[in-house]
Order: sequence, then C-alpha cells, then structure tokens
Amino acid sequence: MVKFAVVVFPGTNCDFETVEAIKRAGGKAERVWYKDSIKDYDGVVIPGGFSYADYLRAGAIAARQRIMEEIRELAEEGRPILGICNGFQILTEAGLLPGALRPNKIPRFLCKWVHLKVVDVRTPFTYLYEEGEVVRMPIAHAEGNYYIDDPSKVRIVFQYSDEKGSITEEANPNGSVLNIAGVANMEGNILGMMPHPERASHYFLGSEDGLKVFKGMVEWVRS
Amino acid sequence: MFPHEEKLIREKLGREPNDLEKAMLEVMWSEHVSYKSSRKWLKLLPTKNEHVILGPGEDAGIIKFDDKTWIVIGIESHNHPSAVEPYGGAATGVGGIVRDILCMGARPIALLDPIRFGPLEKEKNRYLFEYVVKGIADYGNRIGVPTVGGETEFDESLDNYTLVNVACIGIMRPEHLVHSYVTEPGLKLVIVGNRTGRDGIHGVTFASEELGENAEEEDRSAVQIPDPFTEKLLIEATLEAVYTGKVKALKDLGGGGLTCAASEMVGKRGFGAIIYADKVPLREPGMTPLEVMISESQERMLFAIKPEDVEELGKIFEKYELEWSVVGEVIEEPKFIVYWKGRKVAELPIELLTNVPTIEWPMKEYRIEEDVETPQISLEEAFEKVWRSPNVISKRWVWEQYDHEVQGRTVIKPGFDSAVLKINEEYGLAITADGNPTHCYLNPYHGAMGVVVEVVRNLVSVGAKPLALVDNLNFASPERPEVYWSFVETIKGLADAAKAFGLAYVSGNVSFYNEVVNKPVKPTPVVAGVGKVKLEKIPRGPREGDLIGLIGE
Amino acid sequence: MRWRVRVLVRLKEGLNDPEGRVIGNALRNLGYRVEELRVPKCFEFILESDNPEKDVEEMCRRLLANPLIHTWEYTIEEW
Amino acid sequence: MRWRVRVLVRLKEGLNDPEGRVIGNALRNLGYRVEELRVPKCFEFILESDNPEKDVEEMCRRLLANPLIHTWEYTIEEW
Ligand SMILES: Nc1ncnc2c1ncn2[C@@H]1O[C@H](COP(=O)(O)OP(=O)(O)O)[C@@H](O)[C@H]1O
Repeated sequence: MVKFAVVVFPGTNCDFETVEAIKRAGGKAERVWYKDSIKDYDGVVIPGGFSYADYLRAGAIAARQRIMEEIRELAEEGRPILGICNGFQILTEAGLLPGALRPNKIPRFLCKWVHLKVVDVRTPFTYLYEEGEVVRMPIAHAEGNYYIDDPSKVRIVFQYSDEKGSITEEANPNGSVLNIAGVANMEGNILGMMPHPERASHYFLGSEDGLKVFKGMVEWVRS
Repeated sequence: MFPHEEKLIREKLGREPNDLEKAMLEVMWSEHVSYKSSRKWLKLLPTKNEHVILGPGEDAGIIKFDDKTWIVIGIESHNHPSAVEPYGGAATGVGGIVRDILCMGARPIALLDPIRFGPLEKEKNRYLFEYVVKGIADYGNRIGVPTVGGETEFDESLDNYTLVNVACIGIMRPEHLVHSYVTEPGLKLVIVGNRTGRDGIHGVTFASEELGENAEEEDRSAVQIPDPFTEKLLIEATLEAVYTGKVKALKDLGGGGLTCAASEMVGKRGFGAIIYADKVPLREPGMTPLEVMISESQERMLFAIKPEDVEELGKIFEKYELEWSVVGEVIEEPKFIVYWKGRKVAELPIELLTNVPTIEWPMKEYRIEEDVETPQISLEEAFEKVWRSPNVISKRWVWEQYDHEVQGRTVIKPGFDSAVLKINEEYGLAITADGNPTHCYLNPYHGAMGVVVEVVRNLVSVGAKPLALVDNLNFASPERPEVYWSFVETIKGLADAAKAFGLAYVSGNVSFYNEVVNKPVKPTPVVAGVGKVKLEKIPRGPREGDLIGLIGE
Repeated sequence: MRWRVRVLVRLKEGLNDPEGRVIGNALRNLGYRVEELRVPKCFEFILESDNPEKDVEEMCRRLLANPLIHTWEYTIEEW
Repeated sequence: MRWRVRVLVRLKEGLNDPEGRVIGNALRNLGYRVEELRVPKCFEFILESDNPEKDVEEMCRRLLANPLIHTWEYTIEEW
C-alpha cells in the first residue's frame, strides 16, 4: 500500500490531522520524527505548525536539519513532496522551492477561510481538480507573503481569488506576489501551499475541497 | 502572610522558621495557592452528578463524554501578570492552564479566552488589549491548541488593568488518567522542561496583593518570558510518557513553583518528600536554594516515577530535547525536607505547608439597584449607540489572530454562541464562556445566576446538552467587606443556578486582589461550560424565508 | 532637526530567552562555536525633533520596550 | 580566539517592511515625527573562531539571512 511520511519537527502541530486526511483519501500515512529516516516512504508531507517556534524566520531552522537531505533525494527520484503552510516555508528555506515567505502585509497571524483558484492541474496534487476551479480552504499563518524575483522560475498552482475566480487585490490575504497561494517546482512533484487542505477534508469542518490534494497524491503514486 | 498566621506557624513548629522555610510557607500560605479566603465558600458549589468523573481538587476536572472518551476542563486567571506585562502575562497564562489539563493525562484540544479591559479611548488600555491578544495568539498558535472562543469586554472599572482568564479543554482515554498525588513512598521526583531561573520569584504573593502605582518597576521578578516552543515539546513528551503507564503522579509547576508542586503531590495522601534542590537544572549562576524552591519559571513539569522506570521515561524526554533531572523522592514520613549540596537546609511538617487555615473576612451588604428612567431617545439613536459599542461589535479582529482551526476539530468556528469541536464522527463538544460584571456589580447573586443561564443558553443554541461548568472568580481584595459579601453572594448565585439545571462545577479558580491604586474591579465571575451535541443536529444558520420567533419573557 | 536613530532593546539579564537559545543551538548544530546568543529588538528610523534624547528615551518607555523586562540603548546621529 | 559579534540583517531596499510600518504608525500616533522606521533583525553573540570574518559571513548566508530578500552587516570585536 502507498505510504506517506508526515514529518514532525519540534513545533510541528498539524501532523495528526494531516495523517487523518491522507487516510481519508485512501492512503497510508505515518508521523515520522525528524531524526528518523524516510527512505522507505513513497512520498513526504511536511505539515503545518511552528517548527522551532518560527524563531529567526518561519521554517529557517527546520530547513537546515539532516532529514531535508533525504527529502531532497526522494524529490530527485520524482516522488511527491507536499509542504503545507510551515511545510511550504521549510521547502523554500531549504531551496527545494524557489522564493521566500515573508511576514503578511498586515504583520499579524491571520486565520480565515479563503477562496483559491486552481491554475495548474498537471501536478500529482491537483490533477483531480478542473482547471480554473475555485475551492475553499482556511489559511492560518503570519508569514505567508510569497515573494519571488522572477515568477517564471516556478509553476503557480494556487492563487488567492474571489469566489468567482477573479484574482483581485482584496482577495489577497497576505500580500503575496501575483496572489500566489501555492507553487510547484518545474517537474511538478514538489508542491508548497499556504492554505490547509487537511482542514478542508471533512464535511463537518466546513468543506471537503482539500481532500483532492491528498487523493491526487495517493492515486498518483499508486498508478 | 498575616501576623496571626506567622504566630500560628511559630507555635506549630515550636521554633522560628529559617529564611528558606519562611519563603516556602509564604508561598503556600498565600491566597493564590491556599484559597484561604475562599475555600469555605466554594464548598457551596455543586460538584457531582452523573457526568462528573473528577470534580475540583486536582489540576483540572474530568467529565465523561462516552465510555471511551473523557473530557478534561480547567480555567485560570492571569490578571496581575498581564496588567504589568500583557504579552508575557497572557501567554504564560495560556501555558499554565494547558499544563493543568496535560497533567491529568489529556491532550489539550481547545482554549477559550474571556478577556476584559478598560475603555479603548485610552492609550494604555489599547496597549494592554493589543498585547494580551498577541500573547494569547502567539502562545496558543505555537503550541497548536486552537483558541475557539472567548469574550472581549471593555469596562470603565478596568482602566489601566485587565482581567485575563483562559479555559482549556482536553481529551483523554480513561486508562490514561494520572492523578496529581502519589499513593506510595519510594518514587523518584523528576523535573522536566525549562531550566529554573529567577523569574517569577514571589509571583504568588504578588498575585495576592493589589497593584501599586509603580507596579512596573517593583514587580519585575513576578513576570516570566513565555516559551511556547518548550511547552509544545512538553505536551508531546508528557503524553508519550503517560501512555507507557509508568507515570505515577504528575503536576505542573505553576504558582509556588517546586515547593507547591512537590508538597501538594506528596502531601495529599500523607506522604513526605526529600528535595535535592541543587539537582534542579538552573539557568542562572549563583542561585540560592530559596530562589530554586519558589521560582515560578514556566514550562516545567514534575513527574513521580518508580526508580526502575526513570531511565525509560528519561529517554522519552530526551527524544523531545527536554532537560530532565531527578530532584527528589517520596518518603513515608510526612515531612518536607530540602537538601542543598549535601546539607539539610529546610525541614517542615508537610501539613504545615498544605493545610492552611481558612480566613473569614467581615462582610457588608450593599444595595445599589434603583429604578432608572428609560432614556428618551429615538429608536435610530438607540440602535446606533448599541451597535457602535465596542462590547457589541464583532470580535473578528481578535479571533482571526488565533489559529482556531488547528487539530482539525473546529466544526462551529468563533463568531457564534458556542464553538463546537468534533470529538468523533457522530458527536461534538460545544464550549462557551461568559461573564457579566455590570450585572454582577448591581446584584452579585442575580448577576452570577445570569452568567450561568447565559452559558446554558449559548450551549443550547447550538443544539448541545450541557454537561458541566467551570468558574473563575475575579474579585478585588477580600479584605473589603463589600467585596467579600459580593463574593459569597456570587457563589450562592452560581450554586443555585447550576443546581436548577442539574449541573456541576468540575474545576475553577479564584483571583482576589484585582485592583489598581485602590480601585476595586467589579465582581466578575466568569463561567465556562461544555455540552454534547450530535453533529448532524447543529442548527446551520437561517435560510431565506424562515420565520423568526421569540420565546421567553 | 532630523536625526538618524538606532534603538536596541534587550531582555534583562537572567530572563529566559527561548529565541536566542533556539537560534544559538541551530548555529552550533551547523558547527559554529557560538555562545550566549541573544536577539535584541532593533529599530532604525529618522526622527524629527528638537530634543531627540528625550524623545527617544520616552518612545522606549512608552512603546518600544517594557521597562519591567527590557533595557535599551540607542545611538542618535545628525541626518 | 573569542570574539564579540553583532549581526544586523535588513530587508533589501524596495521590499516593504510591514512590521516597521505598523510600529512607525504607532509612534506617529503617539505624536513623534518618525519616518522610514525599519526593524532589522539583530543577533549578538560570542564566537570562538580563527577566522571570524569568514565564519560570520557564512553564518549569515547559511542561516541568519535569506540572500534572496536580505542584506547584512556585522561588527566583530575581540572579546
Ligand atoms: N477573546 C476572544 N477570543 C475568541 N473568541 C472571541 C473572543 N471574544 C469574542 N469571541 C467570540 O466572538 C463571538 C461573540 O462573542 P460575545 O460578544 O461574547 O457574544 P455574545 O454576546 O453573543 O455572547 C463568540 O463566538 C465568541 O466566542
């Protein structure tokens, strides 16, 4: 069975619900402490939270831990690597994705539901969505303001939009370049996203829009 | 301590206590730790019914949700520390109540933060408001416990001051219950977490006095710097340790520090302890045994463990990169003995520390309710006034700074009458917290009842059946006869209202001496309640065409 | 008159400094022999004032620091 | 050899500094004529090293700063 590692750094706090969401999507997942090995897994999810309490810069210290080298190797083999929120911050800090996540334009933590437009449906995480589909998920971060000097270096996967899919300034919760909410590497197998798909994976939590991210990832590995 | 208490101690001890002993007695006999002015009256509260597994008396209360699931709940105030250092005070308040839940063996799953301030027109009050919220946000968010509800109120009487209450909810399996007291001698006492520094020395005595004019400069040692990073590791390490079944007793180090945690842990069932104070990992050079014994450094836990299991549990603490150290042991003899570098530096009968006599202050009734004329203003004007009030407008600015979604349970988010957490695929837990100082000031008895009734209404309005309550009593100095009277009236009101609904209080907190420069705060009981709701049955907002009805008087 | 100001706000000696501890550990893990790492808050700005010393001192007390837990120092240069 | 080091990490010119903006506004609200307030990150520590310049430069590149968005400067004194 397809098995994912959900990496737990000191301060990671969305690990349990991310494992839950992968299970709901039909996959198998285990929490893996950052000192252990992830070599035997089919893919890796770096979940949200506050690794090292976000001291210095969000994700900066986790990105320099040894396990990131193993993740880099798995990524080079083409396995799917997903970073959610703090996971996205860690991936950029580790140089696995280009760009940087800076403090929000209003420098506060912001927890709210947003609309996202799925703009790239050719990644292992998004091929179950329709191109241009508008979905709802919550964000919860203080440093989600994506910056990149040259946007052609990444594949833009999710953009903050209004409910009709227009990419407006009002719909941008944190000031990110081009309303970017999630990006992938050119190969498409590394995705980083600020919104929390695992928090939108159950009817009672307000939406199941996020489940397709995990379903896609699980199915993609399986086939 | 009052002179008559010092005298009593001298008599019981048959000698003058030395400086260290005096300092330990002082924290244990402080209002904050001993509940000496309130204990007698708290007995009036109903504390038992079919839902209650564990009522007041330990670090938090426990109720039964279903056969496999218990819910743990506690509430705590951090008023004084927040008034002098709003960011750190509020944050460490969150840390304290979270550890209280943790030490029963439960995973903390939600926070509520009823917070109160003076009018926002004043710079100082805005500063307090902004930084209290930031403190709660930074701490709660970093430890991954969602703040799903609370209250935010502004009142004249709180000018330059703040009431910061925090309630925490935990979830556990019955087999993981750990008590806060030991039932056998020979156990090792192990301290885990942050190093001990000079911060928070005399914190509890500080919390048992009114704030003076120059509080800032004077009370430096009473504030602590929050360390949510260590707290998060403590949560995971503690739960992993608890799941081994080898933790015999567990307490967090809060007010009164190691003295309080250790003496209460061993004294409850008549045992004693030897503490090797020099074995406590220290942050600063040159600390004295006195400082070590009463420091209130945050993010520390005290474990009682069988000697043969110490190494195994130590490995768990090390996995989470936490420092730990064996600092003492449980002994048969009911004595509290402290060693420092091989020398005995204190020896007290345990009950002298844990059995503090109650105090009853004089009471004086007041009556300030009177008829007032309804102001003659237009409906528009009235509407405008009400909707502009900071007490009525949406508190979105507050709860958007809180990660209210983390852990993936939040079904009903902030902004409604109660929050609802998903407990399993079928049922949820509704939680809410309410207070109403204006009403309580006018008539403490009716006001207190009103608070309970509001909690019940808020639970019912999301479709939940109320299960249990906790109360946090924020009052001015009990030495003021009117205040003490209002305190007792409040308890009677809380008791009568709860009885009327068949509800019990499973935990609570009393905070006295809430005054700045001789200005007492209004009687402010805050009640939090939890209820059980079938997820499918939660009313999901009105639709166009629905009829609106009004029930009741 | 316009001034160029830099304020450094430090935690008082002896107070717990988790951020400094965590960053110091991270540097040591990378192999550097670093000790006593601290992370003061730093503010740099241009100030227009006739009495910059007084103003900056007051700004620290009122907003930039909390006298209860912080000490501060500043440099003021003509701009 | 032991050195006393102070590192300042600043956002590159042109990148806006939301925290600086908010604090600047707060100070202006209190009546101070403050402009261009910025909040660099500051690190102070003791370093044991035979080549402190090289080490500190490397520490900035590897951890303390993000070269994409930051510039840095430091002072190194004998300790
Ligand atoms: N400090 C706070 N933290 C979290 N949620 C809050 C806070 N203050 C208010 N809220 C939320 O805002 C909503 C309205 O609160 P409140 O004004 O107390 O409502 P009501 O008057 O209807 O009881 C509730 O959902 C409450 O939980």
